[in-house]
Amino acid sequence: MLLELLRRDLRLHWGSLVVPILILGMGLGAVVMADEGTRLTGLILETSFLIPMLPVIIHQRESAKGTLGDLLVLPVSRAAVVRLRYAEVLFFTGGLLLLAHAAVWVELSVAARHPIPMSVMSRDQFLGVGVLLIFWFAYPMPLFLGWGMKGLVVGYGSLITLVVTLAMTETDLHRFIDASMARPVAMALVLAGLFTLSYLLSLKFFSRRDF
Amino acid sequence: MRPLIRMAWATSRRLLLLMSPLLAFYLALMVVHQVTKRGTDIPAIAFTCMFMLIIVSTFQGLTFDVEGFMASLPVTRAQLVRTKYLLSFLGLLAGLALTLAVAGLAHALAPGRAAAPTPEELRSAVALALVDAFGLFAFLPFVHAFEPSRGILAFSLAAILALAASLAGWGLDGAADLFRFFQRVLAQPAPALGLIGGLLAFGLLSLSLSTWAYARRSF
Amino acid sequence: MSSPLLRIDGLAKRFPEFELKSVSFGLPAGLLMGLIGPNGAGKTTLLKAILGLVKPDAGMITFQGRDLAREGAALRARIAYVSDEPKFMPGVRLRTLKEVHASFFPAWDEARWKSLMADFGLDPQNKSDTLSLGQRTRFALTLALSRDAELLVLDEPTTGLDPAFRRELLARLAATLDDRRAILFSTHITSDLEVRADLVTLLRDGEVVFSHSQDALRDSWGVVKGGLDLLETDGSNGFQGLRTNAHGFEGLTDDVESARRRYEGRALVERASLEDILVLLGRRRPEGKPHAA
Amino acid sequence: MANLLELRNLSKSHGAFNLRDVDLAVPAGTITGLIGANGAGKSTLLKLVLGLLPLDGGEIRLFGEDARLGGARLRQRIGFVQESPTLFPLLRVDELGEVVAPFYPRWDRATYRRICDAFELPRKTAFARLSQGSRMKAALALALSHEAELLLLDEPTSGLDPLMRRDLLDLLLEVIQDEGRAVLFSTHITSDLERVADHVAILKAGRLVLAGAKDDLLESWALVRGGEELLEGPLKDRCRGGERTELGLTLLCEGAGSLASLLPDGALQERPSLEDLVYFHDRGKESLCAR
Repeated sequence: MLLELLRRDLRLHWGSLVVPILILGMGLGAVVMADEGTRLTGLILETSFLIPMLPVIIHQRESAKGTLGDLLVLPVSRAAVVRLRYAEVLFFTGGLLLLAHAAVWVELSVAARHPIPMSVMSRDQFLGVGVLLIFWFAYPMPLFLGWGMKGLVVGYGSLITLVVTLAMTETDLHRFIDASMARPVAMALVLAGLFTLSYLLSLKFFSRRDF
Repeated sequence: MRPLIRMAWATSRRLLLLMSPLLAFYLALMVVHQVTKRGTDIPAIAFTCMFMLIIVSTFQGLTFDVEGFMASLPVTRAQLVRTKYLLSFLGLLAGLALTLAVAGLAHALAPGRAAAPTPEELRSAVALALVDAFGLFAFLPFVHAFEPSRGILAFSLAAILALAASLAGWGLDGAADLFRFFQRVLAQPAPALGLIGGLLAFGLLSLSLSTWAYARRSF
Repeated sequence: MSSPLLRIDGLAKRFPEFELKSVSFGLPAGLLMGLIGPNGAGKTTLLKAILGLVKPDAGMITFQGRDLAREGAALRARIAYVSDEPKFMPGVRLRTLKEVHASFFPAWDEARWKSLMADFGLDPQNKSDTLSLGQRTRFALTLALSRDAELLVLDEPTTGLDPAFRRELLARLAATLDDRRAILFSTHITSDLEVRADLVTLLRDGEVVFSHSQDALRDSWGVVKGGLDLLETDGSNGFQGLRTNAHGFEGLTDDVESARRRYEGRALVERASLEDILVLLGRRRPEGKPHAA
Repeated sequence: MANLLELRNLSKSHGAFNLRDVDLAVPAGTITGLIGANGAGKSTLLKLVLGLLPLDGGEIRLFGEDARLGGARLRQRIGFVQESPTLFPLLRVDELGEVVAPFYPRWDRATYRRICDAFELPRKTAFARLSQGSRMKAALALALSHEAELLLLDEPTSGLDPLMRRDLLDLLLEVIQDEGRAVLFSTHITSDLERVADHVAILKAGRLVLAGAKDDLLESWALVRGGEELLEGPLKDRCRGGERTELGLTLLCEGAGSLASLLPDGALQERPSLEDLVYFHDRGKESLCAR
């Protein structure tokens, strides 16, 4: 069932994925302008913000165009739709991180006029992507699936106020980040746990909603 | 035209509200970027933030197909196109102002860490705005000739082709160098005026092209 | 008569704007039931509850004896639904929309779909956003009729369709009925139902006013038309609904025989059409006084 | 009585929907009904008058002026409702009035509020959350609140229940009490037209097949029911369409007044309803009437 739903999304929504990828392209241009050292990090930063939002964009487009009813009238359960969104975020993030890597590698090779060894993502960057995935997808998604656009605005809105307050008060996160980086396995488990919790909440909220 | 501006504001007010979390996030990120980095160059995110503002001000028609209703109002097609150009231009100016304000804010918040905006930095911000203007004037005719979603597809194809062409070393190589080229030109007053004049001419050409195409559109 | 194919017991749902209060009726296999009622009476909510789009506060819906709340996904493989405003993803070809839809239904009948598309004058290559309301409804019907669904739930399918096509559609729908299938058909154009509906359910203000066979309706409901003076002398308590204008009054009664005897020679008493019943019953249950527009 | 709208051999090809030299006049103080099959070109015709579609051929005279020249200014005197209106989904019903008001010099806020209340519209609800019927009512309220002289309504009664339809039709009758105004509306519900329309125009595949005062039209056509013998007699060349069912033949014939003499015995003649006229005209013409 998941496969048919995934194929349905790709066939109906490939058009709406072009705009975010266009913005990613623009971001890519911006990162290329940044100086040498921060290229890969900059790109991961950019990718990890935009890509987890793709399932949100698809779901939002489905409800904005009023076709969510068509999806829910098919012989699929509400749980199947939630599974689809969570599977999509992993599919998109994994897929596009690889794409981002390839893009940077091509850019560097073209700039250096000779092929250079591919720089593989370090463990910290992997966990960084995991944290961003949790904050930028797993946290707002249950609110979005449960309350639609209002939930989305609350979800991302609260996230942004958190970031701005952290920046304003110049709280030093490095101590916390270094501590968690020291125990990567525990960190990965915590992230996986949060991701699953988010899935269960989405299931509960989405199942009782009226369309 | 005034009723059209009021209508645009009344309808996009709620859309701006919906987009505001995303914009606020990018602004916050710019501040963080400014405060934590010693670097002097304008953070790359500003580029995206300006682009986002332009999308909001022009794309009212994309999310909800209101173009048919707008065309049925007692206004000419030319007025509708002029309003969109004005809104996009305002979006551009707002983006530029926001970028400079954030640079100033970062400096005010942490004077030790973020330097005050130097003239060189101001010139980069203006250069960035001009790159946006160039992209905007190239983009708007597409959105007027075709209906919005198809227009974006056409533009993204054209943009990717242009980027590929420039990457392959024909003339300018890449948007990045367009930015550096504008930065260099803005350094001296005479070429700067020439550049701005050229861009204005390109804008007028884009406006008349859009008006011509929009008059032929069926709703 | 075996247990009905679709049974609704005490269905209740409260919304801020209006409420569906304990709706119950049954739809046996082999029959077409018309669902009528004023705007905002809850027809769409009721149909959406059958499809699991709306979660009822109370009550139970069973299809072929199985509880829809628990086995909704499996049962939806055998229920086809056309909404009152069929919407499709814009900029997509009809052929692609069909393929995406058909992949969820093993019993999909491709030949039947092609012939329906031809009969309904639709070109699979067309893009979805070039369709008018009438054409979108027709396309939604081709999807619903091309898999062997045992229950058709149609929410105002004839709104955007022209009279000729409506006649053909109803004839085609009636032809699909057999001892395993039934059709639930909500509409505002009551003339469509007069010819084809076996059963009629009237929903008003979230409650079922009646759910009878069309013949039973024909024998009991009537309209009394007379001068305003008659209204003064006889009063209007005998009427279920009343509408007055400059020339006189139209009173609705659910006991046409006694009305004929009572107004013999003083007023015109006729059979009530479904439209008369709807218009004269008015929108909300009158608190005591019949609702006079 | 001046014509508020005149179409002179209008033609347009717009994808699947096209119109071929349509002539139509809408006199002031009247209601004209436009009926026809899906895709017959009804919406295309209304959109052409409004300037939403560029014209291929022919001429449109609005209030005596050429529509192509004064388009925007003339639209101030027109009220238009689309088939399924989208307007601004995020705006509330009362906000819609505020946003549209500056475009129309004769906009009247009290009228807008009165019509919204008469239609029982929740003023604080966003347009997107209204049902299809209520969305149509909101669009109608907008079109009726700036004293438009010409109302162009594309299937305004679709999605409305019989009670609300009758209220709307009464409202349209009220509009044309003022001699200077007129209504042109397309619909699929012919019983509505029989109730209010003075003139009727029937479109089929882009051509204006029948047009004229409704009562004259219904009087001049006749439905003749009988057996196969109907086709042998002189009736054949007066027939414009018909249908063969298991019950026998039904033919739509012109010149109802002088038909009685041509009827074979046992045949029945009756006055057609509008729906019959639309349904039978040109139906099975080749096989039955063999003109």
